[in-house]
Amino acid sequence: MIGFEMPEEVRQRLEFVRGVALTHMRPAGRHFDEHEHEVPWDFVDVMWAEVLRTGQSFRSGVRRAGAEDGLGALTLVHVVETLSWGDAGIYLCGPGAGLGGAAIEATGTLEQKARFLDRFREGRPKWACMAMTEPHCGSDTAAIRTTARRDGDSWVLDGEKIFVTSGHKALVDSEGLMVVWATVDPAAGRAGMKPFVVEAGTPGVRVAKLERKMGIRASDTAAVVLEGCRIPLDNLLGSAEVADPRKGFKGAMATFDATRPAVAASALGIARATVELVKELLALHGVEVRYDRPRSQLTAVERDLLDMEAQLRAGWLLTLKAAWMMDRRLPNTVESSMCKVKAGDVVTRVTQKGVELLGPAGYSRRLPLEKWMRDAKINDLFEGTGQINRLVIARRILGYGSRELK
Amino acid sequence: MIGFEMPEEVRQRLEFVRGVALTHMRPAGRHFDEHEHEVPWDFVDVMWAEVLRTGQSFRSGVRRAGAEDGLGALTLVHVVETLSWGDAGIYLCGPGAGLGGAAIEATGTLEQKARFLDRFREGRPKWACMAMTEPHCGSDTAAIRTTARRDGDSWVLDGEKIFVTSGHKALVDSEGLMVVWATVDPAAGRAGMKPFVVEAGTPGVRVAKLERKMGIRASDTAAVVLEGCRIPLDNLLGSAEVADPRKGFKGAMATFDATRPAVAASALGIARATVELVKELLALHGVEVRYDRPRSQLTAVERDLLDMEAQLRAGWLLTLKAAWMMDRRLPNTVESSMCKVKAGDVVTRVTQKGVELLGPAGYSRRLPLEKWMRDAKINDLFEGTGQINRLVIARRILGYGSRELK
Amino acid sequence: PDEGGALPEALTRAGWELALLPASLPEDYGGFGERSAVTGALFAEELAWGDAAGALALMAPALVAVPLLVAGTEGQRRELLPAFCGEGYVPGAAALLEPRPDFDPRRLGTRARREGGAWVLEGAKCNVPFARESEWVLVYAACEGRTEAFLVRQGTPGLEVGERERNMGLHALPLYAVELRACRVPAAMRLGGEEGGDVGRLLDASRVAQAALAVGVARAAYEYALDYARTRQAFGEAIGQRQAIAFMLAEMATEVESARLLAWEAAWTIDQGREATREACLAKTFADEMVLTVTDRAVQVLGGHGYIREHPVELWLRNGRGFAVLEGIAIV
Amino acid sequence: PDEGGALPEALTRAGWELALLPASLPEDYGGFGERSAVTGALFAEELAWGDAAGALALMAPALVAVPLLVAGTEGQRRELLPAFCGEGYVPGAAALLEPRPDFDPRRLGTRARREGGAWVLEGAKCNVPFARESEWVLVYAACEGRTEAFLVRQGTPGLEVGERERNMGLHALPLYAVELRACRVPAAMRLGGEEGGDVGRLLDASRVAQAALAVGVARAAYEYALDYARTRQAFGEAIGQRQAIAFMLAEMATEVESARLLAWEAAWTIDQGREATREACLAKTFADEMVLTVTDRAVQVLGGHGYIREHPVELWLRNGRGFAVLEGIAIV
Repeated sequence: MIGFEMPEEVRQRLEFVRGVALTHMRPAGRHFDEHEHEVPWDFVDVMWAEVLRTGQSFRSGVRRAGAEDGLGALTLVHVVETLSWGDAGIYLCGPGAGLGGAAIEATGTLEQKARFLDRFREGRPKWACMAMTEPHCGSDTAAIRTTARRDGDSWVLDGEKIFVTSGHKALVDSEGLMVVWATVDPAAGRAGMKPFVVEAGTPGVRVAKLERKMGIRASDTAAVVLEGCRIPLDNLLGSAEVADPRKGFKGAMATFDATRPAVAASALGIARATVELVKELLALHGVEVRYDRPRSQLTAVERDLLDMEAQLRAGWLLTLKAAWMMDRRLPNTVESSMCKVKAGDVVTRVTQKGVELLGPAGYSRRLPLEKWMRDAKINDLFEGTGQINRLVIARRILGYGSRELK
Repeated sequence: MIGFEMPEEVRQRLEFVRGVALTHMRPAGRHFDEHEHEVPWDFVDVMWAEVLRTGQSFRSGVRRAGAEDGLGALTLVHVVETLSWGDAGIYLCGPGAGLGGAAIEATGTLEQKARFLDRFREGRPKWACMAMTEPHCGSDTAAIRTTARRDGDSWVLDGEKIFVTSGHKALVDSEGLMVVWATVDPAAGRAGMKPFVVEAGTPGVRVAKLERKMGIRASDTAAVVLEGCRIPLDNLLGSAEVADPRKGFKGAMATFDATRPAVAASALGIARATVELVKELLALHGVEVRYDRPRSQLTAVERDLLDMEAQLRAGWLLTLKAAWMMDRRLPNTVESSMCKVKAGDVVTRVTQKGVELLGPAGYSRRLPLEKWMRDAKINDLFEGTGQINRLVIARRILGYGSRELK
Repeated sequence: PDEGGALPEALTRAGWELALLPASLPEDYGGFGERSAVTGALFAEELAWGDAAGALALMAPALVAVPLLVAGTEGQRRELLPAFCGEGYVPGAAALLEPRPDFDPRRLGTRARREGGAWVLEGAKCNVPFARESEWVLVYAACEGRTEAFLVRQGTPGLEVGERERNMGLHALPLYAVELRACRVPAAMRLGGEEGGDVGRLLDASRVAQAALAVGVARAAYEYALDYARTRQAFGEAIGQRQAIAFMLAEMATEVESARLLAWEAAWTIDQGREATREACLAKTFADEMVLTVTDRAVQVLGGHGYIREHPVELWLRNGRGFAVLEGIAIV
Repeated sequence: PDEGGALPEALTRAGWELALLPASLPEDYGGFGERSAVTGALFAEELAWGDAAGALALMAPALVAVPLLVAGTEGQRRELLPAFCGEGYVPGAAALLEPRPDFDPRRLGTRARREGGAWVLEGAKCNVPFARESEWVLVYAACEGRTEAFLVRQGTPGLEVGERERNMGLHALPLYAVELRACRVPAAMRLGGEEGGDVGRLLDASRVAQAALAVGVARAAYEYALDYARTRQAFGEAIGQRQAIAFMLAEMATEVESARLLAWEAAWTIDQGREATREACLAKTFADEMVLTVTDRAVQVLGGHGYIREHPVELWLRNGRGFAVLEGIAIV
């Protein structure tokens, strides 16, 4: 049956989240934009307290047991949307297992899940990050050069990773961990790619640089260098064998399928914040969208607003559908990439238009609109650019592999 | 020096053309839309009389000697634009050497030019068409299968061609000719492709079908079958040797470089007709574009009109530039493809929007707007789809050949 | 049916046997179900996926029946609805659209004024489906400052059905120009009687219907282009193996899916009994643009072949362009 | 200069040595040429290709000088123009924009009323380049039903230069909020004197200048992305070898070229002494959209790297977005 009502459980969860967004994010957004890489501890502590109280990450939530099962992904996208509505940069600083945790959930053994994830339910705030991209390869994840060499009871990792979101928080600011993708057999291509866990404090790993970015400046984007970084053998998630040629990579892809709707939700939170603020401010100048009038009778600004709203809603419904499918364990690769593509486009368009519609005030740093435009753009770039996600969709609908459609 | 004034010679030429458009095209457009493939003899006779009077085709004009030299291409695009403003379907019925003639001009010897093109300056109206595409290959012109087999003093052609514009007029309605691209060596790929001239009345050539099209219904688009079609040896344009691996194909490409601005001009003639009529009709309802007001103060319809005008003008200036370069013998492959891409996009967008802006009247066959929308779409499809022309531009700006960028 | 300009009777008969309308009318009025805009949207998409003109024909009975159900008086419903629940297909006609570029359903040029026991209608309508074939024509007119609808019986003096419209697309659907010249309608024949009807809800439901139809047309075009891209060879491989074509298809798929979800949400909002003006507006705004883009891209995928009437994509583009222009020709 | 928020002095000095402005002023006023909007557009594009903030700084003297030349009285020209033809860089300031989303240069909120031998200005302006550094600020105001301009000397009571604007882009350009509080200007200091000036022509020339600047920014972004696409490897080849990237670049090239030609035509129309409002409007409409699209696509070509401030493309996107928002900050 087709229905669009928000489940009561989700609604309750959102009340807390909306409070956080209003109290701890909106007022702080500009400060952390202007003080790049400063950690928003106020927000972190509030979120961490909630993690400790509920015993679960506010973000991972993909495969949860218990009462709320069946709503995990739906809850997740709502939570992420609302936090990003508060502030997308601060949201990305949220403590917990995050993307690294999702990789552990997707590919680790039960023992590994316990060993690595238990810390995210106790003590001080912690982060887990994921290190995939390298300087010479962007979307081409199969081309990574970081190596994992077996040496007795250890793996020894060497290489350089970039674009590690929250890398500094995971490795320096907390007793967190990093999931690193490295190859155990450079000749094996994707089949040789494996995920390894490097815990904070491990010798041989260091944060080499924090990137200075267009937006989401509260979030740290780290370059991480691994030099003879020695980790226990069973820090390899899953199996070391290069048997199934696509399993290691499939693990990575499963992680992306799971997180793309959340990335879409984050984008759409920014877009909603923009639409709401633009409408509120233009209403002061007498501009109101007349939904009952035909298109030919609208002003140009009304039509812009209408298009923004329609696009925003389209992106959000696609996201809900992808989440709904995930909660039902339905394969949702196409839907995940669709909502990511659409959300990236929508938030880019909506925030860029929002700046224009407010005129000089939109362009000024006195209002958050210009910041949201800068924050927004990341969503068309990370966790698969718009182009990569179009490729994912196209391959699925056409029935092609990466050989038929490059 | 940068200048945008229309040269006086062009202005004079256009006076006649504008008269033809108003008298012989606009009033007849709907009739020939509803009587598909009927030949618009009235228009044909007027244009032919002008050809006889001036001793030159109104369309070929690409490499002319004498007084008007240096304005050939510029005149051409203006003439084509104005005729298409009159009616794009009827324009395509214009008698003369046309596309086939351009191929002969570009690749033939002096003797061949005289032998094949003199007929276009005397007697009854005649057409020359060009046969390139085959049923199994669209833009992939290198894959053609029509063969030319040498047999004593003759070439024998076998194969099937489609999308032959004015094929029926060239081969059946007049003593015209067809330039056929065929391969003398199927193993040689593009190097084996050569242009041959088949004159009307040659045994072994027949028009198998006339396509029923979305628009430009006055124009005949023929499927032509060649069965043991025997032509004299020296009906091969240029040389028979498969020496330079790209020369034959280069001939074809030179033809396209020369004709793409004319195709762009045709598209933009339709677009201008649309913009003018839409503005005229909306003015009756009090809609006028206020060019002096800022974008935020316009109505939605004004902004649509403004965008249509800006896009139209952009396309036209690109077309003028490509023609201007051609007249100065400057390489203009990029500019030719740019104006073709832009004009195809513009006319599609402008005519589709024009139908919408007029509401039910725009959609009705009582006004020409819906016809212009149907006529327009061909411009994004023939003589290289928008996609193919983007490929041409991309290869040039990136410095890639067809191997690096497929 | 596009070329001939007529609907095969077998189509309407077969379509009627699906019992679209009776399934959405309560038993009291001869049906065996209840109205669901969501179900209506699903049907509309599927039918339009087949053919838009055929879909509009099969949905035409609802043009009279749904307004009666939603906004009619109990008497009007009991009198008129059972006729739509019989064995055979009974078309309905709604006269909303007017021949003006600045047409606005909430500011109609057609006017109704009260004269004694009757309403007198004056004005010009266009693109009225089945205006000649339908027993009842529901005429929308400006009345006492708002839009109201009037049930006008075929043959009423002053209801002048003009010539059949000749449009760019939808040739098979009978659409007519209609003039109302001092057309007198008994007072009781105003939809909703003395209190009038909530026409705003009908306009919303009409927008949703058209959005769903647009999704169907666009999906047909997308699927045809997808199939073509997989089979058509060029440069030694299927054209779908080139990013330019493949990305176009990925975007088409995304846009169709987006529009479908927007239409569903708007329909669902209607079924909840809530105000759905905003949702219907967003759905139609998105779908109007989407169906044009997607059908245009489908032609583009086929290249020159897309321009030939042997393939259906050019027809879908012509039909697709109609959605932004025509209003009130369907309802769920 | 974006990060530091200041212009290197060497830039203005080097730029000044190009003699942009003196070359466009006649000898009578201390220059050695004549005004050419086409030349101005060419310069603007080239300078903005280097850096938009720097270009605007170098063009700032024209904000006062060109209006004087075009619409000033002979006396105003002789008195004020020679100062712009000296050895060193002398900035100019124009106060047109106002802090409202519905800003309209032909319906200004700032007003001028006559009081005896003076004009009294009241209103709020924003994004005024060099309002603090310039000897003269040309203030645009509604006056007797149309827009007029007033030459206000630095230090005039009531000319209150506020804090420096903090915008998304163009950080290096000094832009200020300006308030006019009962600011009295001698009657002779209205541009064009008693008859007033033809401010419409100035607004056109301003639109053309901004269009040309936008072309320069977009071209820089396009060229950077082109170069990146040729050198950056992924999946075993340069990313430019994929159609998705290659087609984006082809479209960027086409759009930049289109906007350039539109800007040139508008500039040429001005130089012909013809009414250029329509041409200027089309050029700016196109360029505003184009520069946003092209700079955004450039970021996209660079992928995640485009988001990092080590590469200039994100700056160009931020600067590019300013063109549709800011008005009157340049003139040719």
